[in-house]
Amino acid sequence: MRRTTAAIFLGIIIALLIATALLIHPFGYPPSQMDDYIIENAQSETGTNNIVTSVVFDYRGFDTLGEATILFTAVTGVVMLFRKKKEETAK
Amino acid sequence: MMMSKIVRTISNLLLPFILTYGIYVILHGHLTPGGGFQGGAVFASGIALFIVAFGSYNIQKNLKEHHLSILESSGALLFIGLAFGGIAIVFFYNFLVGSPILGHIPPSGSNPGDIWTGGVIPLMSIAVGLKVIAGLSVIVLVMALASSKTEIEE
Amino acid sequence: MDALITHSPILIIAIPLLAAFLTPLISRVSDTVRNIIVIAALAFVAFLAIFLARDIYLNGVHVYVLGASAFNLTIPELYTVPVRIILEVDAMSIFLGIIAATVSLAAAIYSLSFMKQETGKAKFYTLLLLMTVGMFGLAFTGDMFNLFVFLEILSISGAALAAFRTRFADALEGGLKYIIISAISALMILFAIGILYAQYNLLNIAALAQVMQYTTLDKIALALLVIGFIMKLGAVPLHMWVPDTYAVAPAGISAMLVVSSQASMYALYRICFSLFGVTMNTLTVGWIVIILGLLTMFVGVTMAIPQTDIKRLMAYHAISQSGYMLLGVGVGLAVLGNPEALATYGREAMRGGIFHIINHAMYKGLLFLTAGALFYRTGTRDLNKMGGLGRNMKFTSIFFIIGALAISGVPPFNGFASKLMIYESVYRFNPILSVIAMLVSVITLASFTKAFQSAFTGPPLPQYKDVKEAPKSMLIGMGILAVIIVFFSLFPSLIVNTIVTPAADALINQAPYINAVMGGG
Amino acid sequence: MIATIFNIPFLAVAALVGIALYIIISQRNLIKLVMGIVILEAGVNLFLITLGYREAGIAPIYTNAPEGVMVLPVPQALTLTSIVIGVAITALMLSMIMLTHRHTGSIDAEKSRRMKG
Repeated sequence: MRRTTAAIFLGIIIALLIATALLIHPFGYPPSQMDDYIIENAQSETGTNNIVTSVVFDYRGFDTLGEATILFTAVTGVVMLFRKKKEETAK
Repeated sequence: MMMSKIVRTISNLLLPFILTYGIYVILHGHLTPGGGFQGGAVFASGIALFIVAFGSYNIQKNLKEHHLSILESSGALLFIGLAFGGIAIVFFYNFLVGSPILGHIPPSGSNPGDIWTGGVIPLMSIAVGLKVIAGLSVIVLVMALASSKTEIEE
Repeated sequence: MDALITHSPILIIAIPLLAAFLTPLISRVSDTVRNIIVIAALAFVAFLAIFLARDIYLNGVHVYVLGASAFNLTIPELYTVPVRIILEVDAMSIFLGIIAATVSLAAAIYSLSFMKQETGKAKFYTLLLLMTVGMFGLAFTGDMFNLFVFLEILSISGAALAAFRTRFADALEGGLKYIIISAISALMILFAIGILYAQYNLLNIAALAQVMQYTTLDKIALALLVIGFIMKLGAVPLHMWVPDTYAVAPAGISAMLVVSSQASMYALYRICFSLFGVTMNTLTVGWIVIILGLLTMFVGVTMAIPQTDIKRLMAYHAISQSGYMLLGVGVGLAVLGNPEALATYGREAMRGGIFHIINHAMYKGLLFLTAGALFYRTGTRDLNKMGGLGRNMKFTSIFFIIGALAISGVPPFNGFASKLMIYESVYRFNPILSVIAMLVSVITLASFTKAFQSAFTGPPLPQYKDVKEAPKSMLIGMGILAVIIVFFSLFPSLIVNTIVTPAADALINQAPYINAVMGGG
Repeated sequence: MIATIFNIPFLAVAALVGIALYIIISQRNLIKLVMGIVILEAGVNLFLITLGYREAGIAPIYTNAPEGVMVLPVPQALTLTSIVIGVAITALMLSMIMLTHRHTGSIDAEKSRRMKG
């Protein structure tokens, strides 16, 4: 029962994926209204030659903060999982 | 657990180059491909190589987990601090563009590149770089220690 | 003061984040200072959230453009689409924000005593703050990719916290299940975001909503988003992880995981109403949500009956209650394209569903906290091993009664108020749905009566003769939620009018959400 | 048909994601499950990065840039973010699996499972 449901689910998802691949814009010719603005104005607005960096740290800086937070969370989580059993009672 | 002498010698030889390259990628993130995350990952891979070659128990004496955690928190604080720096206008405002510090604006179009540009972006790169170096090293170190501990117990 | 209001959307996210980064450093110095900072940060944020809410009800949607030269410069000069990340806080966002602020504050205060015996408290509070950040970020962001990032923060910190008591193998299993489900659902959501980006080259929700065409690709994206968020909120076909995770997490965290599920539900509503809105076939999507809601409601409650582990029982009821929210809002969604039906009962159903979100967060949070108090004093979660605890744990049993009556929809409690709104309006949409919902409510009452009897009434068991009342900070944590429930029960119409109706209208009316970013209107 | 041929990168994405989902559904070994998730991540990242490609585009960096149209920068930034998120999740999942293995001595999803549904 579970296997059949899983197989049907998998089939649907794969059909959706192939439909996506066929319907999406032709490879190499994406629409680019937002990105064109960034390519044109990144140098004057952020003073950065590397536009990817200007997107990462300026235009979408908040994502990067979130991403740094995720790394921080994961590190805290990993250290927490492997903590010594009597870490703080000794204090 | 320590790897053979060949591995240790080679990693000793390679390490300075890997670390230097990591720092270069972090510092030139606003001019050439790279940035805080990429450079930090390169640097941390050097540390991971070191941990693998010399064994986590031996590394542990020199590279303490809580020191790295402090470094990581400082990197994160520096990053969010720089973001807060622009709050007089808007959070994350690039307040150093046009100022005397890192404030040059490059000529538009293709140019040879000027290190003194980008405003807070190079600083943020450094902050994120610190964070990623410390974070990835902690993950590798802690997981290596934990797995070697199970080996000893068994 | 104006500056504080202007910047409050970002401050509400950034202050707990700053506190989270500081916590590991301060813990090296002093545990007391750390506890004070954690509580102070959460209290300040709760205060700011209420402050911001008041301003939103008076002046409408708040936008905050990160990194632009002015906070309201949503579209760069001489350009047509937003480029930067925009925080967009409307009545629905702040509604979730208020829930998150209250529950996380109560959970943090509660955990002061609850986690006293545990090691690694510095990590615990860091992760708790990060989880709060995730909820606020998810609620306030107006950007698809940013939504994904905050969803990940929420799920990673939630999974780590669920697995916090690593000495139990169950805890690890719960955490692992949660993170695997979250990872898969988040990647589906990311794929859908990619599809939307590929077509419109936009990531802002409002900008996407304005140009939404509802092509086949959009339908695929919608399907992936709905599957992803349904997975994440624990509705029925994909609910298996919920009891395992909720039951093993520390009590305060179980309460927060409920809100975290609701945050995913918020995201689902945001996608359905604000992003797609009337462009999509709302009747079909609405019926899908309704059917999922009914299944969730029914399967959750039937699975809850045989449970003897008190927290698993509550977790199944949490699944079942999510069904009500899906049902209420689903009916609203189904009639979204039909103004007449929307005015007569659709809006009422949505208000019921949304009111139920806040009610559920409060009473389910309270119930999980009381279950934690029982566990704290008796060391067991098995209902068959408890008995006669009401004698010694008076406050805890009172809090449990309040929560249980509220969840079962007994008048005059707030659970009744929201359920009544759902019954009445859903009855006019389709009577059968309403009858099933009432039936589920009756079973819920029966189930909680049984739980109360086995835990609190009866002769005190010899091994629990000297059981004491829960410690003070736990009582305060539970008390905050209990007082809110009682207040909601006394003045349901006040709550509905002040915070629920604006939230429902914010979902129904897509235009203000779009105009706040795109201008015009 | 021509459009289909040029969309081969997107079909590759579909293949990767399909394989990954198959692994996730069919495998009981927890490590293999994580591998499935990592492949899924790789598929989604590949999808994001292919979205930004422009025919004969150059890297979006002005330092000594040659003449030519630049590829889109935003998908590259999104992919970077998503890669780091993937690393974080993978690290946490593997840690949990290591600890589960310590407790139960097994990395089989069915055997190390204590609670039912």
